[in-house]
Amino acid sequence: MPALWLWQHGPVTWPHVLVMILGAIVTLAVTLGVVTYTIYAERKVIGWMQGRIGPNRVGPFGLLQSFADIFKLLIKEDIVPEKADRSLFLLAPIIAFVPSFMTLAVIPFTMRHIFTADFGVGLLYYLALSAITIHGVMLGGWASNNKYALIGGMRSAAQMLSYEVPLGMSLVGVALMSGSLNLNHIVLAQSRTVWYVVPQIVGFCVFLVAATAELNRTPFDLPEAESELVAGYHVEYTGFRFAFFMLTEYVYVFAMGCLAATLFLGGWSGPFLPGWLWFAIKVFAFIFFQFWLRATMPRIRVDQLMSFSWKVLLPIAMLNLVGTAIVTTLW
Amino acid sequence: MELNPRMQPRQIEFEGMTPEENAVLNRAGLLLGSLEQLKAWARSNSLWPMTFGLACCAIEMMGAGASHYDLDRFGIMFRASPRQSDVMIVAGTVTKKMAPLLRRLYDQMPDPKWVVAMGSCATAGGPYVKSYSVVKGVDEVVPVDIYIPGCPPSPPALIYGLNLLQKKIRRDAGRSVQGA
Amino acid sequence: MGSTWSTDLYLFIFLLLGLLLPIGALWGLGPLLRPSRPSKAKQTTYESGAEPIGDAHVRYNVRYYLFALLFVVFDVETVFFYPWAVANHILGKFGLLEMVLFIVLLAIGLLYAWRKKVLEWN
Amino acid sequence: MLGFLKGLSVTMGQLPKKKVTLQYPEVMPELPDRFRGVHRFIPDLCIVCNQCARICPTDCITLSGTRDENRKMHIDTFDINFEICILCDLCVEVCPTDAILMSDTFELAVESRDHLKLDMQWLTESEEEYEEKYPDRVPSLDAVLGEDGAEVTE
Amino acid sequence: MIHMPVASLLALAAVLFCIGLYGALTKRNLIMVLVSIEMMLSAVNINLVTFSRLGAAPNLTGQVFALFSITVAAAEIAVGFALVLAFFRLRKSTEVKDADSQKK
Amino acid sequence: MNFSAFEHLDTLVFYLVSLVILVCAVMMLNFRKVIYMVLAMGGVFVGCAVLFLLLGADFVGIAQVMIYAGAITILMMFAIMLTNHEAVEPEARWSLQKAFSAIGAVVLGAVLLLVIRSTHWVVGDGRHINHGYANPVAIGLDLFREYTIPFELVSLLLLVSLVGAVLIARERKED
Amino acid sequence: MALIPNGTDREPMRSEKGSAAAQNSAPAAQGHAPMPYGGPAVDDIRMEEMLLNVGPQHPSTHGVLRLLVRARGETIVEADPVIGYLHRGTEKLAENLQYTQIIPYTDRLDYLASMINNYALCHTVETAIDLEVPERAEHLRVLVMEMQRIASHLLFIGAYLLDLGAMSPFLYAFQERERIVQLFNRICGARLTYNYMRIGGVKYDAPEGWLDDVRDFVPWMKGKLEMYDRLITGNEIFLNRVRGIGVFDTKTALAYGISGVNLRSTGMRWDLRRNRPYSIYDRFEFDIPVGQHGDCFDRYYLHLLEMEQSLRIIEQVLAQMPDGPVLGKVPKIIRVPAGEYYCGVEGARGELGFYIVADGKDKPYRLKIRKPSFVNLQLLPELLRGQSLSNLIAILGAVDIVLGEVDA
Ligand code: SF4
Ligand code: SF4
Ligand code: SF4
Repeated sequence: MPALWLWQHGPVTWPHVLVMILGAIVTLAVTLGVVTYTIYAERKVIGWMQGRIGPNRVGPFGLLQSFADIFKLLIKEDIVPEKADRSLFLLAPIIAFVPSFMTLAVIPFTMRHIFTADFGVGLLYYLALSAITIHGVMLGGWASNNKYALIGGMRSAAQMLSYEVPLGMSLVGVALMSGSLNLNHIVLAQSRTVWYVVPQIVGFCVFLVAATAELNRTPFDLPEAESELVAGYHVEYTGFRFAFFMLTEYVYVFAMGCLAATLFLGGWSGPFLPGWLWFAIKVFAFIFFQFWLRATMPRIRVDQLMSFSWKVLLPIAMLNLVGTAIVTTLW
Repeated sequence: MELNPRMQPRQIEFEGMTPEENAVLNRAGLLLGSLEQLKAWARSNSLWPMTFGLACCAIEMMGAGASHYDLDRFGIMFRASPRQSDVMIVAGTVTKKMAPLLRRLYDQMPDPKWVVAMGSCATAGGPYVKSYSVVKGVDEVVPVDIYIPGCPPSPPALIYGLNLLQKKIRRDAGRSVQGA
Repeated sequence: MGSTWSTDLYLFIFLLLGLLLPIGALWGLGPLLRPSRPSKAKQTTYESGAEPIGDAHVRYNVRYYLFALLFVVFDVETVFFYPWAVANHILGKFGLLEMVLFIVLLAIGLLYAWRKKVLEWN
Repeated sequence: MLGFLKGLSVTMGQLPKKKVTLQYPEVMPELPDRFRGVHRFIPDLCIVCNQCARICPTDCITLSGTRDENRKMHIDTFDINFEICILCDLCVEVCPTDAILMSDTFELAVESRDHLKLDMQWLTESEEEYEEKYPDRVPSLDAVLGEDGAEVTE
Repeated sequence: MIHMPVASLLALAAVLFCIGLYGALTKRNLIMVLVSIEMMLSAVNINLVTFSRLGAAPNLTGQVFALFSITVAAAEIAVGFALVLAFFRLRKSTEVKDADSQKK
Repeated sequence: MNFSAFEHLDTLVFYLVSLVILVCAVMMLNFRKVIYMVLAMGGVFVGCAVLFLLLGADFVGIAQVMIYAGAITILMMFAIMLTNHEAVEPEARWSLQKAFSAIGAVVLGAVLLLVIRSTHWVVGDGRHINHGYANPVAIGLDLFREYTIPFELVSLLLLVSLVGAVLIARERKED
Repeated sequence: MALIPNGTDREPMRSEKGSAAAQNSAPAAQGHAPMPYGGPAVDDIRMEEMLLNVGPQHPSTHGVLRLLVRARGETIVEADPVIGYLHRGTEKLAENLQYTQIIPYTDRLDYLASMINNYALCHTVETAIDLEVPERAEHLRVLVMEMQRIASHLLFIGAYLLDLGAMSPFLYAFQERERIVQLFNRICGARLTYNYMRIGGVKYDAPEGWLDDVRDFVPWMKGKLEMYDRLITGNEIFLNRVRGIGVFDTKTALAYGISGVNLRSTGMRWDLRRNRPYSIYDRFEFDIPVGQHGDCFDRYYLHLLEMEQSLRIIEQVLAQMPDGPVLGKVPKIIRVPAGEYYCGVEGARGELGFYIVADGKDKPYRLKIRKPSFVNLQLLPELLRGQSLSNLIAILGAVDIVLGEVDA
């Protein structure tokens, strides 16, 4: 019988199921922790870039700040506007959140995959689930029956689906090189050769841009653009429902970071340090890059945003695809 | 009138109970007390004001949020939507035209919510106390928790006021359990 | 081999957990902790403090639909890319040829949309 | 592209720089001498000339005094309605004896408006505190003229 | 080995198909008619995949066909909705009953 | 330690998922707001995808989610928002047409079920349909070796539908 | 524009009544007559119109401006600024105030450029009563006014970039501004509402070491301007958002009475400091940068350039700062002889003028303020018509209004 942490390859037995449940719970806990401290780190890092110090009162160095925020949101009153479509309004954050968490099931955090489903089409799995989140966002905006929210939701949806296409295409190069859609195999393939960021640099750049847009982060944070739409699709959401939208956003930041690390930066592979540490470093590098952009960039206008995806990013991704295909096939 | 949202005082001495029962209930009260304290801790440390500048005072409010005074240190960060904010800093002159809108915005904030009147305009009409179009103090429209005089109050004065509000939140939580 | 049943189970556990968290927090724990004082005024629709005029549910720009349309088409094509990409090292040149043809058709579609100003917002 | 990189370099360059944030509640900010906080009032100097009340644009000063046997005026009540005081400094400017001055106290937030009606007792107490804080700024009782050439003649 | 009763799978597909059919015939809203047709196609897909795995001669053909079917459905829905929009533009309605009337 | 129950747990899951699918489908018939129907439809699609996954058709399952649950449902929502947001089905009222449709559907369903019941289904062993490759690889091989022409036709179809849909839905000049 | 403040005739609301009043009447919505519907009937799929309120509580209307936007899809058919949410009746109040007492009220008009407001009033009264202002006072005035201009322009750039979605420039701008504010704080004891100038001079002389600190400030600020240039000007996203947006030409601008940077961005070299020199501006060398396209980018960039020029002026003032008193011989009670007086100065946002109708008393009979923001705002509906909703903020921000001044 294979060891318990290798449940992926054996038949399903009770102990294995327990390990799985444990794995899922640990993943959830880790995710929540990461999200909490991503928010904290974001406030700190951006604060530093702006010459201030960021939260430092709540707990040592303000480390408990995000906990206070989350707990406060939990105990905040929950308002459903009268004109809103009640059931959809209540459902939307859940529709948005669940897929975001589910994407983490296939991410190979470490070499030993206790926390990873050995899923044959893991790469597509991410794309498929993130499309479901769009529903949550759109429904949230629609159900609020608020003009800002509706415009925000529609824009958000249009933006996310526009950038999903180049995102998907930029990953085809990785699939081409590795010959697999299984994220574990992709990491293994990279650890044997080179990180795909080197041969797939163009794809990586497209991925980076599309990922930023997909995450609705600056400079593509238009759907929740404060300056036009107040707070975008979640303008009517209060308390913990709003927190779930936030959570979704940051879980996706984390998941996208994981994806970037897995597909382009060699996942857990790297010399000297243990696998999970390498992974954490790579993910943090991605997240830091997002902070950095946020501290620097103004926002793209909506029309430019859309045409950028279709007129610039998509052709580049297609060319990269053809180029990679030709190179890998003929050599 | 909807008063400032505060926890209803909880009775601790229960009449007609045996001392043992009372002790049990009191223990529950203690537990509730620490829960209230925890809630107050979270609320006071995560006061999100609504972005709501009315006039000159708003500049100093922004100044307080900017690098030199950095309200973010206290976990105070501005939210654009009233739905996601806890405290309304009325920074500036409230005119009669603005008052109903201000009230609506206040209404749209979720409980528990607080109001800080920043500057003499919001407190009592300030320099425009004799004007025909200015509300003489925002407390005619919404219940105010903290008044910060000054025209405009400097950022440290605002921070002092906000700290006072934090203290008030915590103190009220403590009081609500003692059955004041 | 493709994935096994254990993978599906694992994903399923994630689904359950993912549902449990919001449901537990929003309907389980939340009501115990948070105040609820609904009032008519509180439940009005927010619009910068002013009274909203008219319904938010107006009909929207057809442009959104066109982008969704493009998305559907390109999404389908992306789906076809993947089996080819992973099988490419076995398929060899013939597969490449097929795919190039495919991409060319795709590009024509894109160009058409471009020409027809579908990609323009205004 | 170049524009992006330039911008990114600016923000990154700020990251390790010294932060400008003042640690206000722990460390008091440095306030200039002329800072206008709440008023100081030195009753002994006041000659009840009523000029401050008259110049005040918001009419927030009310005062009353009595004449003693030496025909000297003595202040009895001196109230500043600090709710509506706009700290314009005009009252200080016109006071011929510098009986009314500005302190650097700005921590004045209160929970009730009533606390902002400052009477003489409040002002005196705050003046005492102030004098303790800045012994060198205690006015000598024979100072008569405004310092800044703002010619105040009766 | 997968333990799924073939008959149940097929029955599910059949029921789904019938529901879709009923919907397509009775729904008043053009959008819903299209959606119902999609449901029928889904039912077909279930059959295809079932036979691919559990048929007498299992092979991938069923899956490939399901893929094609999904694609065709996508194409259909894209054009279908475009027609609905055009129709709506003309008649200000998405109701089936307005489709046959000649009034402009 | 192999609990035999586990060998058949997938059967259980299958019934569960089927239940979800059917409930969603019936709800779709019952809802009156179009947007709810679309959402119920999304549930059906996702349920089908889970079935596919259970059947070992990973790639088709994911494609189902991506295209149906992702793209097409969104398209439907956009279509609703572009036409009549509050589109509702009228109150359920029996009409002749409805009755006939219902009878027709029920009869068809009964016949189909009978046929399914009376047929003896030979269950093949589908464990090796992937020929030892991963499922997507196997599909890729099959698709590009056996079905070259249909594949290209599909891309042509997509192109045509894109052009057609754009042509139909695009704004007119005069606007 | 709807000028009349709604609800002025109502009783002040007590909180008990407040919520009822807020619910029962929609004063703003009712009081404002609906815009006349023009154009084609609402009959197409894309043509459905929507009335959207942007403001008064909105993160980027720069205060309590309310824009009632009629949008078709995402295209603005018509945008109507509804003002008066900050109408405080300054002009009326001034009729009951002595001239000196009005000065603090001018602080609160354009609260980003209080010093210049102070000056404009004092200058008008001084002109009216023919008062000599000591040299040192004039120099100090110009010094603080130019510093104020820099502070105001800084805030414009910060706020504008914040509107466009970039956070950091806003916080950087506040850092720079804080230094100026601290200097002001030292010279007059207040951070925002200075009340520094007096009729006939200024209130305080510069404290010890202050001038040297200003001297240090100049090169430091130059470095910062360079930083802004690097951080913002080249950014492609920024350029794409502001180039060719919100364009108008000189003719339109003049027709609407636009002044200040908005006018100069169309290429007209018009600056009161140069064209109708007041104070001692004719003694300094400085350029008047003008734009070429009249778009938002020009307006942004002109703000940067003007700051540079202001620094130049400051340097010159510092070099020639004379000694002497800072307050001239002023009568105890200032009475303006009967008549009408107007003086305009180049404010941070355009021509700021005070128009006084005096009847020989110590209080004006009527005071009218020419508020550049108010005038500039007139152009907004014109600029917004036919634009997409996403350009709204970019255009509004570049017009650079301050609501305290618009509503007064
Ligand atoms: S209190 Fe003074 S600074 Fe504040 S808004 Fe009123 S007038 Fe302006
Ligand atoms: S500072 Fe101004 S407002 Fe305050 S009391 Fe003195 S004169 Fe009146
Ligand atoms: S002006 Fe000075 S002396 Fe005269 S009443 Fe006022 S405080 Fe007293």
